[in-house]
Amino acid sequence: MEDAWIKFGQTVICGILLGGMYSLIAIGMTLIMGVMKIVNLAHGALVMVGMYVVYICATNYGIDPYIGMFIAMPVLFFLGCLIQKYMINRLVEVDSILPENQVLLTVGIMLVLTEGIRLFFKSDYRSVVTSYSSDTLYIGAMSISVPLVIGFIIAMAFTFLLHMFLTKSDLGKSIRATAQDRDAAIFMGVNSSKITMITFGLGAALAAAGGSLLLPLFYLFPDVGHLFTAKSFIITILGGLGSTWGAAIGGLVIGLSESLGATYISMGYKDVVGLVMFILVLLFLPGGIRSLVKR
Amino acid sequence: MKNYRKILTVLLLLSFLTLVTAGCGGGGVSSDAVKVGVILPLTGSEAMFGEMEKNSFDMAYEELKAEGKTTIGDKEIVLMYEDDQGRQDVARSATEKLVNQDKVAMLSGGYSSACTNVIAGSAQTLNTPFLIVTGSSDDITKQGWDFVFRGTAAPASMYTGAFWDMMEKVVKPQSVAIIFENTDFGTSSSKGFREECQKRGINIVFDQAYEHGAIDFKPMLANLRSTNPDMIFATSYVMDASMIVKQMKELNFDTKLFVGNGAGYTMPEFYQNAGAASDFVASTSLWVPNVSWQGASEYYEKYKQKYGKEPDYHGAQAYATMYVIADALNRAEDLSNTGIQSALKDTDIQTIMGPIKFVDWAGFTNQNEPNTYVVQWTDGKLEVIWPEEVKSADYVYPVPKWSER
Amino acid sequence: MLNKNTLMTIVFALVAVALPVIIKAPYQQHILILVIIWATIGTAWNLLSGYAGQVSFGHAAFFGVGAYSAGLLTLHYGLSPWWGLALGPVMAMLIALPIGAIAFRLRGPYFALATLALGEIFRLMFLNMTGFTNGAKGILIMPAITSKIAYYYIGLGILAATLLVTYLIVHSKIGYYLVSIREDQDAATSLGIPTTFYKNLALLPSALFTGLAGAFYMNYVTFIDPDIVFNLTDISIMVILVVMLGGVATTWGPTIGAALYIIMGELFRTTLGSANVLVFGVLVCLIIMFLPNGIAGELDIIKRITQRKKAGLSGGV
Amino acid sequence: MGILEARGITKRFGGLTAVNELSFAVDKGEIFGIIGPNGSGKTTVFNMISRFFPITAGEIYFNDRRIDALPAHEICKIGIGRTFQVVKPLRRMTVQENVMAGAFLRTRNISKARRKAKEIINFCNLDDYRSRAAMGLPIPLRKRLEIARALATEPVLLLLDETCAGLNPKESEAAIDLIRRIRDTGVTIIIIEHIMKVMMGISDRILAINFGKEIAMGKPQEVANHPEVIKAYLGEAYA
Repeated sequence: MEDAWIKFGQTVICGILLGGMYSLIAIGMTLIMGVMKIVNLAHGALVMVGMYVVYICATNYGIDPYIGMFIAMPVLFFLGCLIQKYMINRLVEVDSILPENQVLLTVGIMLVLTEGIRLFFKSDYRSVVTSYSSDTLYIGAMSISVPLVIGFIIAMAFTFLLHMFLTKSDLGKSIRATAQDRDAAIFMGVNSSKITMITFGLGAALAAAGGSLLLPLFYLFPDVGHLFTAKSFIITILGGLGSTWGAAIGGLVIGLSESLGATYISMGYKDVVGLVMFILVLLFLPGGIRSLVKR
Repeated sequence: MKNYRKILTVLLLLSFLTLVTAGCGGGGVSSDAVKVGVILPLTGSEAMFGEMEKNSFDMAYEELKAEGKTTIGDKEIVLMYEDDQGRQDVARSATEKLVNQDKVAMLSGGYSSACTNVIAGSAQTLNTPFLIVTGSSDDITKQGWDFVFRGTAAPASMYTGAFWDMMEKVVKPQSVAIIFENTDFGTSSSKGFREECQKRGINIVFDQAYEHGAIDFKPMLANLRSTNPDMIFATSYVMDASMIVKQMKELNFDTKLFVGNGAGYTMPEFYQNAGAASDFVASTSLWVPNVSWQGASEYYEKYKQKYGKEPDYHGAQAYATMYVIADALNRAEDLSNTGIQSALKDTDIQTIMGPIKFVDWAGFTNQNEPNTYVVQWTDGKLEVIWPEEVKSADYVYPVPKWSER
Repeated sequence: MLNKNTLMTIVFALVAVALPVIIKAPYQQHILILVIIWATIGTAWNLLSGYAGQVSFGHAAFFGVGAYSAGLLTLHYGLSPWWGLALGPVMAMLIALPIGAIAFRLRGPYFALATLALGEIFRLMFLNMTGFTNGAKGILIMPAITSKIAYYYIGLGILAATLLVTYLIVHSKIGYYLVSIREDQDAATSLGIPTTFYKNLALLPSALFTGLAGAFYMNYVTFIDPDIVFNLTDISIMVILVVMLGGVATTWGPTIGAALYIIMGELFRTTLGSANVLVFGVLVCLIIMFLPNGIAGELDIIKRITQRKKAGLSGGV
Repeated sequence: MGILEARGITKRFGGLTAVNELSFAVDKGEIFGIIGPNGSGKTTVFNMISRFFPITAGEIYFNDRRIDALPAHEICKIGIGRTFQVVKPLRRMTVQENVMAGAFLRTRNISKARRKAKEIINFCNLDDYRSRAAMGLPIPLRKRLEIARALATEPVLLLLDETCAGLNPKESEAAIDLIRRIRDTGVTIIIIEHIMKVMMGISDRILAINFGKEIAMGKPQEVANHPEVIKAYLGEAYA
């Protein structure tokens, strides 16, 4: 009996902490999807590029990953702006039968980023080992990884800051207005191409932050992004498009359900649990968690 | 905008036409070469292994060249690499191209089981000898394909040969837990282990697959811990392997012995990433740098020096395979497909992977009987602990608890 | 009544039939067979996504189920995998029903995401149901036919059937209804079009022919595992690229796209070394930015601009 | 007996009541106008009749048959056609194909549908634009196309949503002429219009609503002079 509780506790703690990290990556996506209404399959690749920036900082210049994060974020912000301005934004002028062609463009971008990185770094697995990488806290018989806790706290802090930015600052308000009704926002004098550019940059920077927080305890290779793209989608839809807190909670829910699924069903079916939840939410709760709160 | 489009359309159409016509031409083949096609994943997620195997092929080739073994009569052996991108339809295309267009004398390579399966099947139907480097799915050499040879790679279920000997004499577990990644290698090798356990009446208390690339194995490990096994048998690729042992350490999860099944648990990256958590982790293995076969440690040192990276058994497989190829081609009575086939069949050579002979046994065709080892990490060094006659260090069993280290 | 279109079709057909006689090298024939397989999947996808506008990111599910139908018959019952050509399409249609029931409740990007998730669910199921599917070990068969020409003509027959059925559907009332649904679902409803019914009418043949291509693929390539035939990037997304490259909502677009995609991919792979996928990615970006409706689609527009003639049917019908 | 009868129909979106217990009956062959200020629930009434969303309460009868539980596409089949306030052309199809898409409701034969489309295009004076893609048409023509497409489904009752909005007086005139000619073929018409002047000219009867409730009903002159209507349109000061 005792054992069963420890097992349960361990599962829940792991799920929540990991969910926090997922949230941060997903918030970047929810921002992009919410404002631009585009499905960004390159999101994971942006996470990956961010991780490589931190990796270079750590191995070549000995910069701690948590500090490297503040280098990776502006770099990715810039990269995101460029992608939005010179590639995705172009599609507005293009007359395509299927609006989903933008999804394909993000696939192309993903290929270019992934293979570009592979050209420089090969497919080798790389990791940043820090002195605190395997530090562990114990609550009874349950263990908690220290970098995971730090990551969780930073992720939540970012979520809070972003929320404040979106609700309090003028720029943030313009972003939210664009997300709600693009035409109306343009009508009211919002420079929509500038807003979308900043949004994409911001989304990319947050993706980089999420990746950086994982680096001390995870590893990295050019295809690592795939792991995050699918998760971010699920979380974004679960939380409700464009909702910061929705994504935060959605991340926790996915983290938890994966953990519980791994413990009580099978680790092989872990991802199925997430996907099934995704479809259920799409069908029965189209507004995501946000729509539950705002009834 | 419109102009761009028009130009691009015309360009694409033109390039398409040239491609078609160029494709129909067929390449000019110089006749004074013995071509050996080598199909490896040079791009995609498996490229790191493909790269290592390519380097090792090249290294062995240079050595052989210095000894004059790459010239047969007045013909030079030429290695022709093809990239399979880790995708089996591409592997099929590569095979077709090498055999039908480049007219290679024989094929080698094959990293993932999926690609190796396809290359082997095509090689057999095209009557071209194929010497496998890594692909380890049992099925490949169980089809009765007489043009397919597997020397340096063991069938996945046979990696555990030496380990079962050690199990019987030392470990004698009452209960075991099996975890494995749900890939071909993971599934086949754990299936072999499971059946062997059942045959010997060992209780399997936990048996689960996982999707590779997970960040958090703790839920599974916590679950596993509650079944309290004497021993854990794990099949994982390198990064999953280090994540698993690191998280076991974080969980303070003690077990008498943790045995990895080759692959990830013997690679340099495993130690680099897992650090101290790698201590006392044992693994089955086909090869280690300090194994007693002649040339093994020289290969290791030379590779490290030349490419600035440590090779693992994949590299050794490629290196040894090149020697087998050169040996067979030199002995072949004629360089036709059947000539090379029978030369390969008569192979009896010492390599850095041990002796290689292609024999038919236990349902396998042209399959070398692998030499397997049990190795154990101590302070970042991989020591051979079994079989006893080739050991480089004594085994540690049961391993110390995390709290006592 | 021999108009330009029928003439073109006859020329195409004659060339296709004569190709293996002209191109004798088995490697080139192999490439042609791959082109045929991709052209079939592309044409099938085009019906649902190009004409009816329901962009599926989960066609790998139909492809994989078709391939596994053939493989499992051999694995469990020792039947010839050629029976898969009969079973595969049926199974693909069977799974299309629940997939349609779920995904057609959603529109636009949500539909795309739902199909993506459903495709992934199938991959994970086939990966984990090891007892039934052999899991990641995959299924390996011994081919009964070794002649490339036989495969070529069987494949060509499948492609011709796919093209014909698609053509007939598109040029009937159903075709007008499908394009109407793509252009504006509300307007379509207001015209009395039962949209879900017609979407299913596009999905079922689409699944059928994708499943057929899958079963044929199993017979030809002789080895499958879940990560290959249910692959999101290598199957589901690639088919979209093939069609977008060749021409969305055009009869010949998917075939042109498949030919370009396979031949370019092969050429890049053999000449560009490790940068081949990178170059391919750059090309994808360029095509979508400058040729968003594919070669065949843009040719149509270009023709209209240059000739200033009233072109007949627009946007696909 | 009216061709269409609404009994106490109500629509709520969350907490907002868009249409509140509205009842009216439309007679066969008349042009029935619905007026009201912006956001008064006019288009919602159309969406309720054409079943674009389920109604919250009430009943709708068409030729004495209850229709408020039919699926949306059935509504057209039983003879109720509609247009949209924000036009929804099938953008990449030509004018002819647009109309054919409507005509297919009554036939499966392509040449029959084409013939039918030609007739209607001619009736709507769109001949010059027959093979133009709908996406390239100017707004007045798109509005006319919308009507043509609905006519192709051979409706008994036609719901026209703001057909004259955004048109200049001359274009308006042409549209009104078209509506009259449609009525003359025996089609009953319900028309929503924001512009009073247009409605006064063509409607046989007018229903005025505000906040989803009836405020006046009757002959155009009666409604126009009704104090509630003046108040709703011009504000309190003029009441």
